[in-house]
Amino acid sequence: MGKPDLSVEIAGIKLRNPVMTASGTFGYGKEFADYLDLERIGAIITKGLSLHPKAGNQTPRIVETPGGMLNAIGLQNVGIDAFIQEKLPFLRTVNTPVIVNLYGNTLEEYGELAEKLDKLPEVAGLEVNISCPNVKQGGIVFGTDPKAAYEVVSLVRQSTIKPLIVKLSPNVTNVVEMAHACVDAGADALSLINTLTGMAIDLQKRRPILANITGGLSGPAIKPVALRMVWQVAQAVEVPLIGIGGIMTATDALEFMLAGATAVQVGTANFLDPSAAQNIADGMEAYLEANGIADVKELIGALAT
Amino acid sequence: MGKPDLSVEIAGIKLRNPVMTASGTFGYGKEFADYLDLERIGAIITKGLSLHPKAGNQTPRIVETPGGMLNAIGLQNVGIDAFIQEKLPFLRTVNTPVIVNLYGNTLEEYGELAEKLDKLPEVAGLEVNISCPNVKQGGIVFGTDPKAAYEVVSLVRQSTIKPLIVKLSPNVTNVVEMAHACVDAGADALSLINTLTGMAIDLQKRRPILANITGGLSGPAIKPVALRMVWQVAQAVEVPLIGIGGIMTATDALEFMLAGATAVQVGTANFLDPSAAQNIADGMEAYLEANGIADVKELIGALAT
Amino acid sequence: MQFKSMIISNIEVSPGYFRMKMTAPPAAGSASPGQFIMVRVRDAIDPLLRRPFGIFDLGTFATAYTDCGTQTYFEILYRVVGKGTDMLSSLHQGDVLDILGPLGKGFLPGDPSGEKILVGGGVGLAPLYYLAKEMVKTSRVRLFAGGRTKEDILCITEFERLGVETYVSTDDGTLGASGLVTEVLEKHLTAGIADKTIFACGPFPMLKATAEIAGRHDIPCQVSLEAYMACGVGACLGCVTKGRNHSNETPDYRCVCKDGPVFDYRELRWD
Amino acid sequence: MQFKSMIISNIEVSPGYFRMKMTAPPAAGSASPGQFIMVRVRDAIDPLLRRPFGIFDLGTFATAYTDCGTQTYFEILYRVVGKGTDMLSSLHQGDVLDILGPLGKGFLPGDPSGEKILVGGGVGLAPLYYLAKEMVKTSRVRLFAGGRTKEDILCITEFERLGVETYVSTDDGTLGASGLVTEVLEKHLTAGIADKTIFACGPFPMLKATAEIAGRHDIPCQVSLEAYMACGVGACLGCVTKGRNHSNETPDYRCVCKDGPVFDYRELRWD
Ligand SMILES: Cc1cc2nc3c(=O)[nH]c(=O)nc-3n(C[C@H](O)[C@H](O)[C@H](O)COP(=O)(O)OP(=O)(O)OC[C@H]3O[C@@H](n4cnc5c(N)ncnc54)[C@H](O)[C@@H]3O)c2cc1C
Ligand SMILES: Cc1cc2nc3c(=O)[nH]c(=O)nc-3n(C[C@H](O)[C@H](O)[C@H](O)COP(=O)(O)OP(=O)(O)OC[C@H]3O[C@@H](n4cnc5c(N)ncnc54)[C@H](O)[C@@H]3O)c2cc1C
Ligand SMILES: Cc1cc2nc3c(=O)[nH]c(=O)nc-3n(C[C@H](O)[C@H](O)[C@H](O)COP(=O)(O)O)c2cc1C
Ligand SMILES: Cc1cc2nc3c(=O)[nH]c(=O)nc-3n(C[C@H](O)[C@H](O)[C@H](O)COP(=O)(O)O)c2cc1C
Ligand code: FES
Ligand code: FES
Repeated sequence: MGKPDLSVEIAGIKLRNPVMTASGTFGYGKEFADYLDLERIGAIITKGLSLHPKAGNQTPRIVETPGGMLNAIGLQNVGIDAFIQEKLPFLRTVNTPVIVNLYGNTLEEYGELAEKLDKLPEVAGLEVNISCPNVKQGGIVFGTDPKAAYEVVSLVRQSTIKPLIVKLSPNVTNVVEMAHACVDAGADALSLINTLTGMAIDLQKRRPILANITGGLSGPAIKPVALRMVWQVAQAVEVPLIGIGGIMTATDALEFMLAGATAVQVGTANFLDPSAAQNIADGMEAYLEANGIADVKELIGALAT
Repeated sequence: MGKPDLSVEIAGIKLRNPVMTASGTFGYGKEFADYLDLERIGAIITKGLSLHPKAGNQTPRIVETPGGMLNAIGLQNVGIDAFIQEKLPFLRTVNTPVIVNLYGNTLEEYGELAEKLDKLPEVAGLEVNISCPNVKQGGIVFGTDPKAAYEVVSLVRQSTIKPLIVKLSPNVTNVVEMAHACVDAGADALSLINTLTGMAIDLQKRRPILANITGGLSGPAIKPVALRMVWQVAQAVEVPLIGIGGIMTATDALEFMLAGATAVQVGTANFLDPSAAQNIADGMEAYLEANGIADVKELIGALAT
Repeated sequence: MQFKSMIISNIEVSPGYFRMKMTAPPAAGSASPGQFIMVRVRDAIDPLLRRPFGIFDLGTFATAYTDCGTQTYFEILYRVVGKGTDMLSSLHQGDVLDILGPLGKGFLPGDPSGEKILVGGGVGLAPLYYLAKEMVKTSRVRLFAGGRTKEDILCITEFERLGVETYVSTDDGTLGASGLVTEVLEKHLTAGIADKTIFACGPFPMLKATAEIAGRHDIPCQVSLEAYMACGVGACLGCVTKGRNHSNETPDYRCVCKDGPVFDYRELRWD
Repeated sequence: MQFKSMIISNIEVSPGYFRMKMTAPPAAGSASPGQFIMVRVRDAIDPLLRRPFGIFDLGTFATAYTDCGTQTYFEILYRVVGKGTDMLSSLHQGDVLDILGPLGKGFLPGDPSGEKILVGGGVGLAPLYYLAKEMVKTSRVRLFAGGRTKEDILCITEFERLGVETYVSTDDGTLGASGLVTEVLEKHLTAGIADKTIFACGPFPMLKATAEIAGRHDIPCQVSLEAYMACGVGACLGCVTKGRNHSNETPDYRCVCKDGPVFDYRELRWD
């Protein structure tokens, strides 16, 4: 047997292997260039970008929790223009698809941002983060209301012809309903999950540890919830899924594929091990070889229930 | 300073300290009698009881996950009559309040069960588990729909004059809305959280590990989510709260109290350490003493935000 | 009982198999063969749950340089299969573990005049050593030990030292007879004396085959089961197995941790 | 750089304070004083994140019984404050750790002719030893070491052996002068020569007081900050601190891990 085929395709984006890096955990790619070969991972997803630079939250912004961590970075980012000026030139030199994660504070901002990104040939696709509050609508989170999600995804869809991935929030009663809304609005693929909202407290100070009070829970702790949601959504929609949540090893990644994911994203694991994404891709290849599986695509949704 | 006062009151039930044992993790109390002093914990909450004996799910029913565990016991229990015959006599000999956790497969079953329990003097209160599917209504979970929750709690309220605690599911978009529905329907107190729905997969077998496919995630992994929900609900309702989720230490328990809980329940920790509940109560006392806090009630909701 | 136990030794006896000797309080000395313990591998949340292990041996030794007299110890024999056992294997003499046990119901030795037939598959041999040690005092004991390959055949010399007659078999024929342990068992069963009891521990298919043999020859047979466990004390209902009369309407679940791990095979459903 | 490092020794130098010596690849020898490493305490998810520590010392030694020539090593000096450091303190010679580093920007020694004033609070002393070791080669170095009580005063002899003039103070007066290290610093500052630079590491209030003194006396001053970190490489934005020009409209956040941990105090906002 030759080398197993690890390539997959998400919404027309061809990936050499299914391992992408999750938004916000891999900076703009360059930060990790010393630790792994950026041309041996499937895709790079940027930190979430907004129309204007965003200061983000006060510190502390992160805290370790059992088997996970909370973050309340507050979506700090350089803004789309600085991204194009300062970050994109480096990414252009890397032969790996770049997917831009984006968010808006209002519906309109999503549209404008998508239009700007649509013009950039270096951008292989868009990942829309809808787990953020709509500032104009009393702060209700786009990603927890099917109607709001439908609206924002529709607008982005009208603003770009690029492959459109929508990233789902797990903080919902019915993730399938949200998935349907996004697909109906024109999403080419769905990625899930974003972080679960959580909180940590300093007993001695009698204060929340995070300046923002609550934050997003990520890491191995959330893996069972993520796997369940990927599996549920895979039963319900036809578009390809990207599994995210607590992936630390090749085994974790392959479990997500069995549950129905076509690709995965590695987030918190990048902090524990900056070469995690590449190690996971290598580990997947080794697993396929050892088990005589010629093509990783055979595993997608292959869970027997 | 004398010994600190650890007593609290939940819906008229006086507890010597705020540490209860969570339903389903402490059997019917007797199983742990060799490992701790049942008269040094605040209250015992029974395994969830139904009108009729329930076989529960196939095995495997449990699996360890990072920092937590999934269970799909399927609410196996001896049924209310056998409980009264076989389990209650022992509990009667223990000078600690017994709270019966109950659930129904239909609305009516909740009502009947509450009526039966209402007549038992040994039962200090009821904890209603609404995180289970309504068999008659296509399996929609009572605890994820405010209307269904309102209905079931109202019915139980009409069926008993005992203190009524409603246990909330975390698998919802808006836990505050659920809390309001339950309080409006007559809940004297709320306990939260029940388990988060999750899944685990055996890569080699390409099968879910649990026979039931999905299960409930408990343990330290879920603590940040539980703390957040307790804090959110504490801002919104007036009734006392019981904090549950990943409590392993006295510090964890006190953090829940700062977030707004009047008492706590210890679940998965009982498996790691069968004397956990007593150790946590002792640890809380030691903390109060070391910090010169005369009364644990001072800490309830004392978080500065 | 819950106690802290200090590791006395932790030795690899065959590739991937370790024997760990630990201190125990005197009261633990009352454990009966077939009972098990649950080990908290680390005082951390990874791994979270305790790991169950049979009691391989139990005894006392005279302490040196102290006035304490004798010290109770026990041993486990374990195979490295995952995270918890891997971590266990890296522990050293002097490290301390938190132990729950002895737990569950062990083997019932029965009438000493009869012949005792032990059937062990792989690391399933573990609880049979302590059983053999007790039974050789009064009874004739034979051991059928099977494994996939020669590395899976453990501690045979120790059994022989007790005076146990041993029959070894491996699936691949690299040690002893070639074939399944239950095949060897059945072959040598006919040759034995009349009043026999079988005591079996190993993988489920082996236990099932053993139960079938016992049924066919009408020999009393006790089997020791494994199950995923959380509490170990009969509270979580995670470890259940179906009892003989089980149906969905009249559930008859038994807790492997509390009603077992040893069961009379006729008490269980084998489908 | 990411590498596996073997523990050479791990010794308690004062109650609750440990010094750990570890092997490193030759390339790690290029680390500059003030840079830090991130340690994966265990190959498990508890604790999850790496823990950051300054480089206390770095060098090479001749290996015995081998043909390898010299081996690069480094040391950290750490205080047991929580789970991760507690676990670190229980590790032994021969145990292996996964290390990321050297990371961040270290101290800029500047003109060797000037006087170098080191200010360390408690375990904040750690990165100053390696700095002193480099600077004594060319410059006059003085150390002001403060702590809450005498147990928090660490490794003074080691500094003195380098030829560093040391001033010790404790809040409770149990060792050296009584009072804050910054008070002692200011008292002895006037006595010094003209061309000075301050290098400070310790708790935030101490750094703030030091920055004020530096400002008042117009002395160049570099401070080493601490922050909760996840990635250590400038990617997660968890560790940021406010730069001089920060406002909500024109955010000027600096990553402690990448732009620091050492900053010119004038680059930062101190409110
Ligand atoms: C009553 C009883 C007695 C046992 N006696 C022995 C013995 O003497 N020697 C020995 O080597 N093994 C014995 N086992 C099996 C042993 O418990 C498992 O091999 C061990 O728990 C695996 O842990 P791990 O972390 O290495 O594996 P992992 O696969 O990482 O464990 C993950 C989870 O699955 C559980 N698990 C995995 N395999 C088993 C299994 N076979 N049975 C039960 N739970 C399992 C673990 O306890 C843990 O909760 C016994 C099991 C039971 C129930
Ligand atoms: C650049 C840098 C250099 C450091 N150098 C040293 C040193 O040389 N010697 C030393 O003893 N300490 C040093 N520290 C502090 C050290 O990192 C913490 O004491 C350590 O992380 C505590 O871990 P823990 O698990 O014991 O504590 P816990 O409180 O259990 O840790 C929980 C979480 O909080 C973080 N954390 C806790 N305290 C601190 C802190 N003070 N700074 C940053 N993160 C913290 C931990 O990293 C972890 O993520 C340094 C910190 C930084 C940022
Ligand atoms: C520090 C941090 C920052 C993040 N920032 C973003 C972001 O900007 N946009 C986004 O969609 N998700 C963001 N996420 C969520 C991750 O992309 C991912 O969905 C989540 O962490 C779960 O995956 P993990 O468990 O592998 O970390 C962030 C996560 C972390 C930990
Ligand atoms: C094995 C197991 C069985 C449980 N059974 C019940 C039950 O019957 N009724 C119920 O309301 N909650 C049940 N729970 C949920 C717990 O009471 C508790 O809400 C949950 O485990 C979270 O707390 P923890 O993280 O401390 O375990 C069960 C949990 C476990 C682990
Ligand atoms: S392991 Fe909990 S009931 Fe057996
Ligand atoms: S620790 Fe991640 S940016 Fe500094």
